[in-house]
Amino acid sequence: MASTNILKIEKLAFERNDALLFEPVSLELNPGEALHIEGENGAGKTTFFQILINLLEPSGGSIHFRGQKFGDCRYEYLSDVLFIGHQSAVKGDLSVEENLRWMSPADTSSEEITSALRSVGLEHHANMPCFRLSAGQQRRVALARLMTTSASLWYLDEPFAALDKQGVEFIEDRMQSHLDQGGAIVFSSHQDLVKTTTRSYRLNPCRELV
Amino acid sequence: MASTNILKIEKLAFERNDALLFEPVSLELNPGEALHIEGENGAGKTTFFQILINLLEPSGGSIHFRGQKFGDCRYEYLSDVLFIGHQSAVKGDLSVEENLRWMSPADTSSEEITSALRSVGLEHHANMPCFRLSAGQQRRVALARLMTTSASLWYLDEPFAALDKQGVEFIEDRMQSHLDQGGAIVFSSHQDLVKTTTRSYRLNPCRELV
Amino acid sequence: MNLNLQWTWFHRLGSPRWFYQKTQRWLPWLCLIMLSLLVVGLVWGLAFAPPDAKQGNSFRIIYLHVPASVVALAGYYLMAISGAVGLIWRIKLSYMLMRSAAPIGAALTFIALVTGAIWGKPTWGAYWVWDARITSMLILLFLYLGVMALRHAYSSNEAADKASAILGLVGMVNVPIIYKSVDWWQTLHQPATIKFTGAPSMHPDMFMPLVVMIVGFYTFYAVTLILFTRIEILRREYRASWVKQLVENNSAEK
Amino acid sequence: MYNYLSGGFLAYLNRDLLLGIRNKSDLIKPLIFFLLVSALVPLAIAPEADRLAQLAPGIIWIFAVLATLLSVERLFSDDLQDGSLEQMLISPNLLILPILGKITAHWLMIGLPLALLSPVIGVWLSLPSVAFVPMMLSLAIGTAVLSLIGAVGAALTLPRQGGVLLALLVMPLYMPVLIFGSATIQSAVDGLTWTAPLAILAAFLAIAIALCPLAINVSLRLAKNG
Amino acid sequence: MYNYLSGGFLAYLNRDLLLGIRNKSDLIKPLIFFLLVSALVPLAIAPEADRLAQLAPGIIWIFAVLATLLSVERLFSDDLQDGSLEQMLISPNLLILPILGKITAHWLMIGLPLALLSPVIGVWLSLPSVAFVPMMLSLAIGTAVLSLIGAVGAALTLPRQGGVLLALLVMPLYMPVLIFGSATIQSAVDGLTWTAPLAILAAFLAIAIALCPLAINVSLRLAKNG
Ligand code: HEM
Ligand SMILES: Nc1ncnc2c1ncn2[C@@H]1O[C@H](COP(=O)(O)OP(=O)(O)OP(=O)(O)O)[C@@H](O)[C@H]1O
Ligand SMILES: Nc1ncnc2c1ncn2[C@@H]1O[C@H](COP(=O)(O)OP(=O)(O)OP(=O)(O)O)[C@@H](O)[C@H]1O
Ligand SMILES: [Mg+2]
Ligand SMILES: [Mg+2]
Repeated sequence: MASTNILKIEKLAFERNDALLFEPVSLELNPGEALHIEGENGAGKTTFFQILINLLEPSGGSIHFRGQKFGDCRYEYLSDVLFIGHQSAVKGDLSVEENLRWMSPADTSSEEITSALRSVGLEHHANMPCFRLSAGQQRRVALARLMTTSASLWYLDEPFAALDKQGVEFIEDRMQSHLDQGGAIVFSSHQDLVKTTTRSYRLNPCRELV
Repeated sequence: MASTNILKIEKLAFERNDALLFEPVSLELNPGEALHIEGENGAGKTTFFQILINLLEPSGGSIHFRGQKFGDCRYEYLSDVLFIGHQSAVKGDLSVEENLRWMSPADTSSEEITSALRSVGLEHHANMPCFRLSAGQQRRVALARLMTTSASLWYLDEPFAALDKQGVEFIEDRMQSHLDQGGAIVFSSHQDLVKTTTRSYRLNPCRELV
Repeated sequence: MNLNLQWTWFHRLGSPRWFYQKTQRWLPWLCLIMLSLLVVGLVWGLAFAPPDAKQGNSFRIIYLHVPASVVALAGYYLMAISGAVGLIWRIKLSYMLMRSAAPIGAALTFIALVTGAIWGKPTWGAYWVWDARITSMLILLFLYLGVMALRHAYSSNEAADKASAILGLVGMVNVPIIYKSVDWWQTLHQPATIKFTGAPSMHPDMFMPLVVMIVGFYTFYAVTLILFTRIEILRREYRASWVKQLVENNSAEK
Repeated sequence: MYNYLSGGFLAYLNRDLLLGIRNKSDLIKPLIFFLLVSALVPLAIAPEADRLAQLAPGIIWIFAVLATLLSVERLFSDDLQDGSLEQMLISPNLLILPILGKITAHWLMIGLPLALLSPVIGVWLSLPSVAFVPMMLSLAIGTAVLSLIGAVGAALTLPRQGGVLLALLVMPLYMPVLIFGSATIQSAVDGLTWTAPLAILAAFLAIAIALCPLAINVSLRLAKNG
Repeated sequence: MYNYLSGGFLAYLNRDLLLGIRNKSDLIKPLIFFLLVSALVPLAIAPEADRLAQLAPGIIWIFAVLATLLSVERLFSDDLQDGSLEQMLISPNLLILPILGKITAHWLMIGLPLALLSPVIGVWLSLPSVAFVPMMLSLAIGTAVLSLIGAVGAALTLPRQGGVLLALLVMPLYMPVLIFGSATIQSAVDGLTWTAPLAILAAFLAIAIALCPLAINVSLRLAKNG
């Protein structure tokens, strides 16, 4: 039986320094859904993302992607995932355009790159090395990946940090259109969203001994 | 005649690549006032702060501190200024406590350090090296300086980035109490403040040739 | 909890406990064997073996030097292999063995170097010469120190174990290469001015105590390794019920 | 779906070369050191030609070892800091290809220029010119081995980017390369067959290419847990 | 109002030492590094005692130069990246004191350990023991000069400032230090008076302490405009 959900997480637990970092997480994510991971500073949101993208081993629980176990579909899963973290993988020494090209699928055409840069408002900075950019502009370079990606599952760790209001609005629009096309998003943010309707999940601290 | 304002900026201009970055800035800042510098990404807020703290030379205009010209009171001015920028000068290899001690005035007692850490919610992490902390916790280390400083003029470049709501609220409270004591603040933020009443100043882009 | 977790649970806790309890019984016997071998070997070697024709009594340091060198070398392989076992089969106990083996090996290598240097002064007139075997022993010391130092780069035990195991493995591929190349280097550059007295050419009266000492050092190695590993087990498994039980029993006895 | 980020060897080779060329100062520094320090040798040691010539093979190789060691340190640490290592690790493809791409870029920027430049130093140190070809060959092959081994060390020491820890881990493993590398030059100077030590270097290279990326693969995944 | 961040010499000395020496095992790291590197020499160059002894003064000094040069490079660049350089630059006090504090910390972690350790290397390289005291003294003084000059180079080459050329101009300043440093040891080996070259080193130190911090001050301020 094919399940309809993209992601199904069951009792996912992570242990650090002999204690569970957050209360075990169980949730499902369906196509067209955006999940807002909430939690105070240090609650474990970034850690949670790193477990999702298989950089950290969970201490217990399971993750299913489109009905398959995590370990059995590593290739399919990872090729369908886009992750943008706190550190946005933007290289200061490369130009804006080089950075975006490098982070986009190989078959992205120059026009697509240019139009992605235009939509994040960096068309005049295409050839500027990124270290010259302002904090928000650097973040925009990373977020321009949202225009060129073909992945259907997005993990965005605080995408709105450093963005101005108009930037936030634009990213929200882009997220909404991704959802409308049947994609799914898990994101964390300390700000509430204005436009996109999202379901939220709170990571609760859990100092229980294992 | 002694002027009452702390900071008086007149026609401050900054030129980059043969164009003015923002429309020349003229403003005054009085004790008890908080000035919110607004502007979209790349408007020049960070650049503006770097001019204020004398890291960049303005191309024109003047800055007066307590009625004296900028250049004539460098020592008094800089010893009365606290600046926290995008990069928060937190050393990942030092522990939370070491970082704060290092960034606080020399006569700060251990109790003050501890209580500053408690107030930003890091009392249990005092001995953890900062690179282990979450993004928001690292920011909190830098902001703990607000508890130990004795400067009366604060420059805060996006102090709320990466903070959770409770953190933002706490920093706002601290800013308010500083204002109540006659201090003054210049800060930039893409979020609107909830508690503190502020005056805002918008940096407008200016592509006019010099 | 699913089956998978129970299996790791078994691996995690089952075998260290088994090791801890088994070695509890072996230890006294091993200690006894070790002590008698070392005492016999030392007394025989230092007091009864005839003095060397050329070197007089200074040669007697051989009874420390050679066993330490031999065991230090063998210890590296033990360390690397137990690291590999841990990496492949995810057996915690073998990581613990690896971790305990590193400082013991480093100490023995250090003893070999120091005794060699001391011996070198009367025989060659210098504390240090760049002989092939000496050089490779020095490299071995650095390899051990590397494995020990790498631990401190990681905060989590698991990551540190895996990293050390990888380093040990890379080193294990390299140790034979290092030995061969250093040998080769020495013959290329320099005529063999210094010759170790080959073991077979030794008089049996000198040789037998040496054999006793070597076996004695091996048992010494086993004993210290077991002791270090037991401490390591307690340190890491302090959450396991059997360790808690043990601690309670011990404090009850007092 | 093929993702450029995850796309193997060439992508990473290109990017790292581009980065190296952009940040010119970082790229040339090891080379400048190399030249500068070899200029220092005659100053520090008696400058008689025959004495220098005796030392030349060893000195050139010591510099090659140091230059590689010092530059390999940042192979992964910059990527760790700015988040690109994360992106590399979540690539669906084999991790070995990007790793080899990065190492190749490193070699192209450090080892190869060193090999090409070495005749200059050879002349400075009065090395007989018969030894130039073996010197360049041994450096070209040997530095590739050094880059590979160094990358293992760099990956293992990622959580604590300690230059000295890296040196401690890697230097013992460098010694065979050093011995056979300088032996290649020395044999050529002495008129012996230098192909034998060179062949051994090539064998090292084969082993290193086969094993090092595997070790690096596992170690990089550990860095996040460090 | 006295601000710790702005508070001169001792504050920065302490912090940089703390950063360098997180725990005690970090203290022995520079020592291990030198041991490792000097172990390379006999491997690469003929291991006969008398030949090594001839080279020893020069080799030890080349290592001193290399070690200082390579470690001084990061003296300011880490601070630039994490924003602490900004904080240092906006200190109301004289910038020279923090700069001297940082350089002193660097010397305490590199130069001094090298000087203290050098007898071991001396034994390895069969240096006659009469030369040990002059060697240690010359290294202690000389490495301080090297740290100071190196810091100027480091400030000039701060990332993206493109000061490689300027740094190249600074490097030749190492040569006199190297020459007089190895001359001190060599004189002692040859039984000549070694106090004369040592005195010249001390004079260099005096000049460097006076001038280098000023040059660094200016170049650090330039870095921000880069
Ligand atoms: C620091 C200096 C020295 C080091 C690092 C060193 C190292 C070693 C090592 C590693 C072995 C074991 C070889 C094996 O497993 O077969 C060994 C054996 C031996 N060493 Fe040394 N050695 C040093 C100095 C000396 C000196 C000065 C002498 C006396 C002249 C000496 C005499 C021997 C003898 C007789 C053996 C046993 C020979 C054999 O089993 O083949 N060593 N040494
Ligand atoms: N390597 C580590 N070792 C030990 N503790 C760590 C490590 N990395 C993170 N932590 C701790 O784990 C907790 C969770 O960190 P995480 O980065 O996941 O938080 P977060 O929810 O993303 O916070 P933020 O909102 O500030 O981004 C923090 O308390 C942090 O101190
Ligand atoms: N060194 C530089 N050389 C050239 N241009 C630069 C340099 N530094 C910054 N800029 C440009 O100056 C502009 C202003 O940058 P600044 O960092 O002051 O913006 P900001 O208002 O702080 O933006 P943000 O909200 O993103 O932090 C940007 O367009 C940036 O690209
Ligand atoms: Mg986070
Ligand atoms: Mg800004």
